[in-house]
Amino acid sequence: MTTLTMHNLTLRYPRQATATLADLSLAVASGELVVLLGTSGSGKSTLLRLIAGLLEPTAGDIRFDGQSVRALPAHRREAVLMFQKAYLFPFLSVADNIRFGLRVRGVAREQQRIAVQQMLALVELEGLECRFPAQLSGGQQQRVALARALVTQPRVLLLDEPFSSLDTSVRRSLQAAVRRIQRETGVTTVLVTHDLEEALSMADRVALLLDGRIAAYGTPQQVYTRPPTLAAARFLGITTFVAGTLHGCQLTTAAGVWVLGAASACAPAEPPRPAVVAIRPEQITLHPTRPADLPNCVLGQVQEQSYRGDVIEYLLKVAGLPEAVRVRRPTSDAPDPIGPEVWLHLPPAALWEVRAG
Amino acid sequence: MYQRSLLLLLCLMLAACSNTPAPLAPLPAPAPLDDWERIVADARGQTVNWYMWGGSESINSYVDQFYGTALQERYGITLNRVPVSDAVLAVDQLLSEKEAGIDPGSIDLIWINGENFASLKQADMLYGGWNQKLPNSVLVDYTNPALIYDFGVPIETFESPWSSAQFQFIYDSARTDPADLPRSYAALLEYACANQGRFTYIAPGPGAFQGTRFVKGALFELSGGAEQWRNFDQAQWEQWSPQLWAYLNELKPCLWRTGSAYPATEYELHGLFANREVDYSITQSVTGAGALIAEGAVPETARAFVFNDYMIGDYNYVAIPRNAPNRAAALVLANLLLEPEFQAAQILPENGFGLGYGIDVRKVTDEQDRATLEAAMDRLGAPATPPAELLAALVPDAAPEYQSLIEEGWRENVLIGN
Amino acid sequence: MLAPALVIVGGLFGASLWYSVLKSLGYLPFIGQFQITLEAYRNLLPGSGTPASREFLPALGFTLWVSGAATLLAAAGALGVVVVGLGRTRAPHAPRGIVPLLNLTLAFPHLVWAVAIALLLAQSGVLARVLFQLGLIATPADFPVLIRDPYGIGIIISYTTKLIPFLLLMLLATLHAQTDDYAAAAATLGASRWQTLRYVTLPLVLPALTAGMLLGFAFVFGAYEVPALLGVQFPRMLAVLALDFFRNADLRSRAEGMAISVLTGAIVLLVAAVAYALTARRTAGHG
Amino acid sequence: MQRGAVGCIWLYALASVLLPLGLFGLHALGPRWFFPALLPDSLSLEPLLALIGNPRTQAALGLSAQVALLVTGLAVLIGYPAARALTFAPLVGRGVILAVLFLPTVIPPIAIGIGLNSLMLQLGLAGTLIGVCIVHLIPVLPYVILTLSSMLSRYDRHYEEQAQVLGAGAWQVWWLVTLPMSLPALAVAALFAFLISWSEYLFTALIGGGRVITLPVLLFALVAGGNPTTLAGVALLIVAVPMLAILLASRLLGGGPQVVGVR
Repeated sequence: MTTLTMHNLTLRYPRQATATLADLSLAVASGELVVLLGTSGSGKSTLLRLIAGLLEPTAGDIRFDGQSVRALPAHRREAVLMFQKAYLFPFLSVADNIRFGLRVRGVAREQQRIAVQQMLALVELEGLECRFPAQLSGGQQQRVALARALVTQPRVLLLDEPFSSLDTSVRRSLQAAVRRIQRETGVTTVLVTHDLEEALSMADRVALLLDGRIAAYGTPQQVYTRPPTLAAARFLGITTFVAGTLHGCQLTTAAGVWVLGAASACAPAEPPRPAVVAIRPEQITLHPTRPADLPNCVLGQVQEQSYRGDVIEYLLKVAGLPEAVRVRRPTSDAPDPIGPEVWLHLPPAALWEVRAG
Repeated sequence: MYQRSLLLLLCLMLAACSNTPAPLAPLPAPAPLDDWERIVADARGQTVNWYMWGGSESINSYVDQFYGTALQERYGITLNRVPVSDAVLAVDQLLSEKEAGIDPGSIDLIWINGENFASLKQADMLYGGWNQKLPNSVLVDYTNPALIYDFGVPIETFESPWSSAQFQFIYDSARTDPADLPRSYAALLEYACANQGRFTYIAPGPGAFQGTRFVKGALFELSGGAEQWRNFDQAQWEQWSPQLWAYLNELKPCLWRTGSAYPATEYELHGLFANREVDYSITQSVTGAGALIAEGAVPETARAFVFNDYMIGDYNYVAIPRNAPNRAAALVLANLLLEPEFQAAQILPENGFGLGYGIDVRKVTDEQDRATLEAAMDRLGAPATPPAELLAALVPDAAPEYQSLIEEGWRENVLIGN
Repeated sequence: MLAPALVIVGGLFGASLWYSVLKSLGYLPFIGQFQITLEAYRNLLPGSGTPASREFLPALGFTLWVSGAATLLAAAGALGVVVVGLGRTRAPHAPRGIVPLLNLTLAFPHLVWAVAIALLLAQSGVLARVLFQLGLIATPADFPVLIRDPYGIGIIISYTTKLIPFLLLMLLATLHAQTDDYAAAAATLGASRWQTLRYVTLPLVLPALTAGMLLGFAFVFGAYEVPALLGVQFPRMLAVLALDFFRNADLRSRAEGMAISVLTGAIVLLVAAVAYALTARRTAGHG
Repeated sequence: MQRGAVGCIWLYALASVLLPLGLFGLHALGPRWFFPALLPDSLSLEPLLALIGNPRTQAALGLSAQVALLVTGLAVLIGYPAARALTFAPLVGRGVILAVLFLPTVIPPIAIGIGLNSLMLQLGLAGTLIGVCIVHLIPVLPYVILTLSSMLSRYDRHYEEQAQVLGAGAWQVWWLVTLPMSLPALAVAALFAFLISWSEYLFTALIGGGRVITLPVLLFALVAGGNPTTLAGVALLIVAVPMLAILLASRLLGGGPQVVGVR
């Protein structure tokens, strides 16, 4: 069981204006599965390569259990990286692929054999040990790669978008298998993905990586419901941002005065200041008439509506707001039919302030 | 690493331009030429590298079988016959060795012809003073002018004879009646033009002396004699050469492929002859067509014939380079070539060599040897030209200066011209 | 890591080339000639009256003709095979088994191949014998002159037939490496079979074809053995001429021989540079 | 129509292999076969057996094999690191290096052969087996390096990183991953090297100084002598070995087209 910490990691290539990773710090608890979520080019894979020792940081430190591993070369770090493709050695059988890590460590043959059998059982591929990689399906290949990675009992397991090249159904089952195996083995794991759903469903904690920085870090629920910055919020599918002047719990906007959150969460002592608040589209409710006793109600004109199976999505024009407001309602709870005008209610508890950047 | 490789590269370039010879261990002092027994003793255990034209499989196996075996058994010498496509390759090798200052070199003995002999003499690459010191040199007639000039170049003490040859034609007795054979260049012209495309000769040029010799014969006949060509005379050449070109150009349209192409080697002409593209071939062999029949190169009905005059005869020789690594063994081999038993063997068609004697049979004192040599002559049989006819037509070669005049003149005036 | 390869190829090659150039400039130490002069090159110019001047230009023309004709014919042949034989298949891949067979032709060294061509096509060769038995010809002279002919037909046949499998393999390798199905893409965009060929397949194989043609041209241009075997005494190809002068009994003509071979190399380099410039411009457009 | 065209290619390919073999076979087995006879009067194995039994032929065969195998080994040993550097290492002057390596494929051998001979003499390598091998590397290496680097450029280095993170040290990565992954490329390159070296005449003749008599040198000497029986026999010998090598290689490597040098 290993804790993994990164301290002010920076990676900057010569002749490159911005750093690929800038002053990044992150702590992964022992046995935890942390998902690194981000767009392509955000530096996720680079971070994994740094942890694995395939890249050298420009500055900063990486520690396993508080001990720096910077001086250790990749093959001595005991941090196994699994790539998007399985990279099974095509000239080795499944069993030989799995025991590769033991072989290079000089583990006794009999132990290798036992370990291979255990791993095959773990990834549910018993009986395939004599096959060659070319004879396996994509999902099977990834399972073998996983077995090969785990057989050495690494201190840290690093997964670089291991499911992205698979079909949806195979991906689902493999995601479940990885989650199960990770729990069983308790190996500290960092998984990289750009798929929000995958991140939320698999992670103990999610780290949102944007432009080489951690934009949010917390449980899936924390990150999903309360992304702290504008950019993080945008990445998580939030499109409704309202700018205004915040004084205490009151936000004065061009669309009226809105109340934020529980009164205790506000700081009435502070002087008024400009602020931006965000709201998730599914938290806005729609009403045919103005709800009498609810705060934060505005009138919107329906511009578009689209059916999405479990939800219906609306785009509503609200006077005083520059962008149309996106609203998602469960199909069961949607007004049907909807008139040209509808009242929107933004519950105060669903509004939170986001920082710029 | 790159810097080091660059440096090495530079060194290589410099080495290529410098003339400083690579330092090599000096050879032990060679035995004096008068002490034959010591030469034989020195030669034991040596390997003699004999560079020779390797185009004829029958000659190759004759050499290996006869000399190779005898050298090993009698003298403990290993024969390394090095076949080259053209003796000029050996000349190239020697020149490069001289340029690089390589001594000892790689060649011990060369079967050489006049052109290359002249080149090596020009480059001062030959070992001298040895030919008449060989024990068997008493069998050689060193007063015979045909022998002491190689293509007109004096052999001095640089070459020892191996065999003799004379220019001859070959015809197929199954196709041509001997009575119809042309017996002079004039008759040949008539024959050729009466039988369009049925005659050709080997293109004169370096390495194809048979072709040059064919043209020389025409020159002799046109000018009415071979004697006046023994010494070089520019005026005489300018007087007769236009007539020579005229004759050859008259012949040209009647030739195979109307003279636009010529066989490059003797064997190519044999092929044309055997496949009935032309009626006559050319050979230098004392066995006439005999050796070629034995080899399967021409039909069994092939026979040799000569014109009534101007059939150039000569000797061929071996020479030892100045930087020969195994000089003693080379001397032993050169001596072995003159042994009467091998001289007798070399003329027999079934043995595959088929060139004439390098020694003078009259100088052989041993009765039995002499009888063997004479018997061998008698065994040549039908494919050979009768010795009397050969002798009657025999003339020696012209002065060496004419060689390149003829070759270049032929290219200019006959091959390319008009 | 490159050092040993560069020393061998660059070093040995460069030093030898340097040596050849020196000799062509009349630096002939074995006959005591150390002066550098351009005489050998001047002797090649027409009008200087030397044997070399009579033969150099015809040889140059003949060499260009033979190497150009052999290269173009081989390219046309290989392309024709790809177009006609494989053009209709959706992805122009070679039928199974043909590639190993074509590979086998590469086991024949050029000299051996030329010997086979001569045995087959000489006026008394096997083909002529077949025609004779069929009563189509009466004597070898009735058979067309294909070997040792003044137009270099024999040499061209030998090189063309030898180059076709080589170029074909290059083209097939290129098409094989094409994982994206451009031909199918073009077809869905409405291109006819011939349009697909013209606008898709041809441009795809063109770089490989150009490279192969250049290699072939350079090889034929500097070849010695085959022209020596299948050619006539005049005109001769440059390499044969060079070696002939080099091997002349008069050691002084070696400089001319070296000059001819240096020029042969220079011309090939020039052609290679032009071909490279042309293809570089073409591929530059594709990024 | 298409079936017919493919048939034509088949016929052409078959003819280009079988026709020369047949011609050589008939000539080698049938001496005294002259125009206008359609076939030799008699076929006998005797001339061919005599040729094969001839110690000179055997020596040439052995020497050819020795040279070609040595050259193959050297070419792969020298060419592989060079190709890897060309493919993966960030190089200054890559274009120049490529041009230098490309030169021997276009510059006619005649232009350098003579100078090479003098050079090798000065280095004391002329006329030696190793000298001939080194000189063979000049035409061989460019093909080996260009082949290897074109095949290596399709090689995914993630495999090496994968092995690294699984705990393999530099040597283990090389031995357990890089080498087996490169084997097909190495086999193709080795085949090219073998074929080119096996067929090489001019350089062998010039550098071997007549002391290193390989089969092509033997054949060229025979061409001037023109006896078709021996000529055809030697030609058969020259062709047989590379044919076996090619068959073996294509069996090992399977399908895809491979291109061998123009030589």
